[in-house]
Amino acid sequence: MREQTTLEQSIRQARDKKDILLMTHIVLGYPSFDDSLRMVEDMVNAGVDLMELQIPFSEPMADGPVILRANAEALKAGATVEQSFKMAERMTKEFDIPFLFMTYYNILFCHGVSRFVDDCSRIGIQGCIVPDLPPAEGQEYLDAMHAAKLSPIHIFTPNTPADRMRHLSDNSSGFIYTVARKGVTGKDTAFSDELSDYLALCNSNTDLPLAVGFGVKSREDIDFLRGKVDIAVVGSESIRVMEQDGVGAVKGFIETLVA
Amino acid sequence: MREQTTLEQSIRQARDKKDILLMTHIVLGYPSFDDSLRMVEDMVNAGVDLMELQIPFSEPMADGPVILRANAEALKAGATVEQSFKMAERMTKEFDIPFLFMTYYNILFCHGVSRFVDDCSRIGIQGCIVPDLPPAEGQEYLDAMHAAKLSPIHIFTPNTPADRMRHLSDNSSGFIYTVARKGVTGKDTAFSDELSDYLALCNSNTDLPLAVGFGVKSREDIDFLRGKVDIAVVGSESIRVMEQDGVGAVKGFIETLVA
Amino acid sequence: MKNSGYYSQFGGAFIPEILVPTFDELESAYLAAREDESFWREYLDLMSTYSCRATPITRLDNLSSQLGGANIFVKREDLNHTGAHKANNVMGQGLLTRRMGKKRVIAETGAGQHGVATATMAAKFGFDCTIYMGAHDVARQRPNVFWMEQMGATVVAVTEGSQTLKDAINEAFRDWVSNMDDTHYVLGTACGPHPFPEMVSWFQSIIGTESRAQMLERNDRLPARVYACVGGGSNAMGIFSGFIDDNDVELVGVEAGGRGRGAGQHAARLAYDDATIGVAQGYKTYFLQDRDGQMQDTHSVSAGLDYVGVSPILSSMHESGRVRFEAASDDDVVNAMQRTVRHEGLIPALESSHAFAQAYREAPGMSAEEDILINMSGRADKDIFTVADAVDDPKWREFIIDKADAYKQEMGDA
Amino acid sequence: MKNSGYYSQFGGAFIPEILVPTFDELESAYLAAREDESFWREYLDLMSTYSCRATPITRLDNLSSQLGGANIFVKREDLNHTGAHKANNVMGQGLLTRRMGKKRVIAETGAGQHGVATATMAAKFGFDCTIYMGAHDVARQRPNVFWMEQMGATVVAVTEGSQTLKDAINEAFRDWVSNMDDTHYVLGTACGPHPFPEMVSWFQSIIGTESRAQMLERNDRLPARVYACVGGGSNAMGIFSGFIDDNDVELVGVEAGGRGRGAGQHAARLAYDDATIGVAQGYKTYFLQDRDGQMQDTHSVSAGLDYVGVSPILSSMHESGRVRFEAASDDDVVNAMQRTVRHEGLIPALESSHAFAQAYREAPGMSAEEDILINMSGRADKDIFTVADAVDDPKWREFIIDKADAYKQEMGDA
Ligand SMILES: Cc1ncc(COP(=O)(O)O)c(C=O)c1O
Ligand SMILES: Cc1ncc(COP(=O)(O)O)c(C=O)c1O
Repeated sequence: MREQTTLEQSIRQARDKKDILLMTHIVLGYPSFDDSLRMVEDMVNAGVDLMELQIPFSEPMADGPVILRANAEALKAGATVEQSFKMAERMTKEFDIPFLFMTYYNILFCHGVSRFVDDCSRIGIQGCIVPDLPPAEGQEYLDAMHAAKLSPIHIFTPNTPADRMRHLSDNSSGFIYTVARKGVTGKDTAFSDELSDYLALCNSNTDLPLAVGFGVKSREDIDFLRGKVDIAVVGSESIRVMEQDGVGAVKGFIETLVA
Repeated sequence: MREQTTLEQSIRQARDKKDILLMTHIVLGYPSFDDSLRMVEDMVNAGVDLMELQIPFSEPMADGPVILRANAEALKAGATVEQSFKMAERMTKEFDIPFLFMTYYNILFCHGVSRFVDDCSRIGIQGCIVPDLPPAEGQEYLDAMHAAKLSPIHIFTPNTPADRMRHLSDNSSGFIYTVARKGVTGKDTAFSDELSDYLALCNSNTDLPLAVGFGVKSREDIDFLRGKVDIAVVGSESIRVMEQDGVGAVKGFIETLVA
Repeated sequence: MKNSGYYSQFGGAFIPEILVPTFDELESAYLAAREDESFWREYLDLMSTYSCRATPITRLDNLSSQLGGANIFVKREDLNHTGAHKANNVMGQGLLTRRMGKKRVIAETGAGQHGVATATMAAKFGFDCTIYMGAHDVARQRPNVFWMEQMGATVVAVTEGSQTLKDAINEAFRDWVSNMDDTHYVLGTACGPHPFPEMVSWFQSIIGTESRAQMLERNDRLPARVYACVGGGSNAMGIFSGFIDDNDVELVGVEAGGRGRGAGQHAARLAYDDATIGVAQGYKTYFLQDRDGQMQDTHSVSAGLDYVGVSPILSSMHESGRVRFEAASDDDVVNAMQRTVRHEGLIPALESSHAFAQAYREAPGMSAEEDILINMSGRADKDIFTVADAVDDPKWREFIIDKADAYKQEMGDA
Repeated sequence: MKNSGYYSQFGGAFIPEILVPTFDELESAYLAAREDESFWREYLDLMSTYSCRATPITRLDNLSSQLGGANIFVKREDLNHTGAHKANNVMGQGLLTRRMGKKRVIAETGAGQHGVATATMAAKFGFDCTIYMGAHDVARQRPNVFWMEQMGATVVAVTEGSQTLKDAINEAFRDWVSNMDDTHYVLGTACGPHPFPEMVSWFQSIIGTESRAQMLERNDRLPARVYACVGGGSNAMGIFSGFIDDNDVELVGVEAGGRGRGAGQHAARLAYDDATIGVAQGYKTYFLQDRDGQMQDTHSVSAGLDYVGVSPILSSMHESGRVRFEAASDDDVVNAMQRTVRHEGLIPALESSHAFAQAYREAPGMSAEEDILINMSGRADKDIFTVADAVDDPKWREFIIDKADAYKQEMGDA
């Protein structure tokens, strides 16, 4: 049996109290670091259980238009990796929920992979999602994460065969992130029987908690997922709300989800 | 010995009285048939000895810019071959000097070569210059002209070898037209020793009278030619004078040449 | 000057006296080159190293099955260096020019294709080069003018007459009568005074020789019909010459049907009966002329077919019935081009598209046991201004307008 | 998904999880095709009937003697159908797409050359086709967009990021992750995740195989140096592959030196030392990036070399010293292009002109007993807007302004 990471433990503990957890996502430095902080504060206050902090990258290949633009704007405003670490450190100190980094491999590679993991560890980040780093390319990263007892989180997709799900699960800790459909972030997903079957398949191929993302954006979506997964991930939608109605509107939006 | 045509006879008779004759050139129908008539009248009154009437053609390959444009303008104004014949007929009746047609072969060809020659004969035209019809291509034309006792006039050029000069002369009547230099009508010619040598060569290869054209435009040019040829041809220059100073100015210009 | 170069009643050399020795010299040089086997070897070597001869034959898989009937093959002259069959002719005349010891070449051009080819040849051979082009065509075909100038050629815009191809030919002759000593006139098609029709056809016969061998090798039989567009007639003469003795091969020349019959609406000298026999530009053939013999305006969507005369050799083959002549309308031609682009990924020049249009009309009525061969005389990608206008692309207009605004702004700023 | 496709430390497949099975399928299909001799035969047949392979080698007679030193030869990839070496790659991937049973292709394009090639292939094979192109490039390269659309392709203007090539690649991947079941992504150069670098190089190796045989046949010896421009690296990999085992043949890759050293001024990843190793667009190589790993803006007069990364195979050959890398500046490149046009009648693409510029710099220092070979990856006649701006032709501007006025008037009249 694998050893449970702090992240997995926190998730399991939280699940004891709630039948589904909510993870939200922001792009650090978009539209500014101050706004990032304000949004996280509001989200936590609104009842979010986990936070995914994206360190902006110039080539976010797996992201759809909303997050893509957020990455570009953050960089244009001058966001650096160093600032992202500083802000994340402040957030982990101020708010008592697990924080994860999401970013692309080049950010780790240029920072130095083991230095990146050490820095995560030092500032209280509990896990990382690196969507362009399959386990086959990421041995150094996996080794460093395991050594630091942090959680490397991998992704299941509707295209992933069962044996590969098990391979990904074997290389993951904390939880498994499943994407509800093909495509990039921020597009609509059909919440259907087919999705239920797929989530059951995911569950049967990992003993880790399951998060589901890509297209979750309403209370109904979350209700649909209740009992099928451990964590619902709201990504692009909160950025969309913020862009449309301002930073202050995010809190209200999250409250409608967890109410 | 060849039989002298009427044209040759008139030239020889006129030469008995003058040491050089003047031939001028107009494009029929340019700028209008009325103007053509007025110009011929003025030229004859000013003392011109022979007239070259150009029937306009759309592709005057051997003509330079001035005559080229005159051809195009005459056609644009609606000039037809029939009108050209009518106007030429009136001129030969009114003025007692020899008239020649100058035009391109397609005008003859489309009119019917023998009909063309018959019409020339009927209206009192004494000879023709067809610059794109070498003797080798023009047997029908030559036969018809000789039969009608009209003069087919060919051209000697600075490129023409002596044996070809004799060949051209054998196929000509009336006179030989020599061009003073390479190129098209209307450009400057150098009146030089070289030209004198060339004219001597021309004379030695024909027993017909010699006309020289291409670039003759002043009293000095004509003085230079006196004694070397029988006829000086003023072509583009009178059109140029007309274009610059109006139809009325042509008479004065010709008078400066023959004074 | 011999009375030669006649094809039944057509052809001849109706030239100003001053050019007679020049034509004699050219004819001798041409005949000597034909006698000299090493000349053709050198020509083949040049064409296979500087251009990409033998050009391939492509089967139109999609359109053959969409149309049903005959199997459609295409001879790919578009793959020649400079993008058209014109290269075959200019390179041959380039070798001949060098043989005659001349140092300067001149040429007429309509669409600009022959001008670009000649300028290219001049750059390669180190000749001075002047290209005559109707002012209308200069305005329409700036890209070609740009490349000619980059090649070092002087491009003269001819403002006489209709300011198109025939006027450019007249102007080239006017240059030649002044500069024949050091200059060769590289006539661009199988027209003009003897020996041009025969000589240009000889250089273009490389198309037909290759094609016949390629079709036999590929299909073990000759094509039932061969299609070529006909402007002056050089690409047609080139491909037809390979099959002229194969009486079972029907040869089809396709002229510019423009907007239909009637003076000024088209440039079909042989397919329609608006043309009559005449003599102009130095040779006798069918011309689109009025009763007096004045040349008429012509019209075609493709500048390269927009010409009043036609090869005297083709006129004689029209008379003998060896070649069938058809005309394709502007609309059919643009459709045929778009269809070929869309379904085969080939971009035939608007000129060549005339041959495609006729072939597409006839193929469905033929049997699957028959092959047809279309001569793709050139590619259209250089004629984008013409093609974009022909297909009336609004995005292209927008692009040009924006580009113009950017230029104006730059110039204002400078 | 195996951990394969590494060339020393470069390469790999850094791809989103959802594409893993697609890459597995692609790699299997590619490996099976390599095993299957009939595949390459079919490829050669296609390339020799649809394009004009073998493309010839031309000797630059005039420039070899003007420059003195080495004899200069040019491999004529410009004569390919669609005008560049890109055809070799797309036709190969087209055959592979058909083998995999897919019905749709997508591609990125910078200059538009690869987009036109892919759209052409799609028209020929009957595939649906979507081309991603940075919005900046769409605006600059309207002629190519026009032809892609005529071929039936949908051209998507990418408004993200720097709106150029790398952003088009990102967008193409975003399409692929949604449509991998019926869609193949025809990557245009020897970059991207495994197996693309190797597979594209394999298709392009046709250049090198032909070149080696042709040079030997022609000169009885191998060239002393081989020059190729390097954008992503596909034409370079193509020609170099023929000589890789000939240790006496020096291989020279020429990158875009732009306006000189310094961030944002050029696109030289290996010749200058402004680039560092990183991972983006699915593979590990030298990138022009900042210390955080964010990609930087690049600059080149030629859109096709204006790219942040470079083939991982070339990075490894840089490391091993097998290939020497140089950079040519915008100015030198435009000069080399003009010189080649003027004195040889060849119109190298601005991309290819980088290789010419470096060769012209080195040839005079070499011996007359040595030959050099330049890969002319494409022709520039389609890039007239870019070239006319690069040489700053006032007559071109005038033409565009007049044309725009005419369009405006027509639109006003309508
Ligand atoms: C591509 C192409 N095809 C055909 C022609 C017509 O000429 P010809 O009839 O001499 O082949 C031209 C003339 O410019 C041309 O450019
Ligand atoms: C003509 C030409 N050469 C070279 C390149 C650069 O690509 P690569 O380095 O893959 O050959 C391009 C890219 O568009 C191109 O169009």
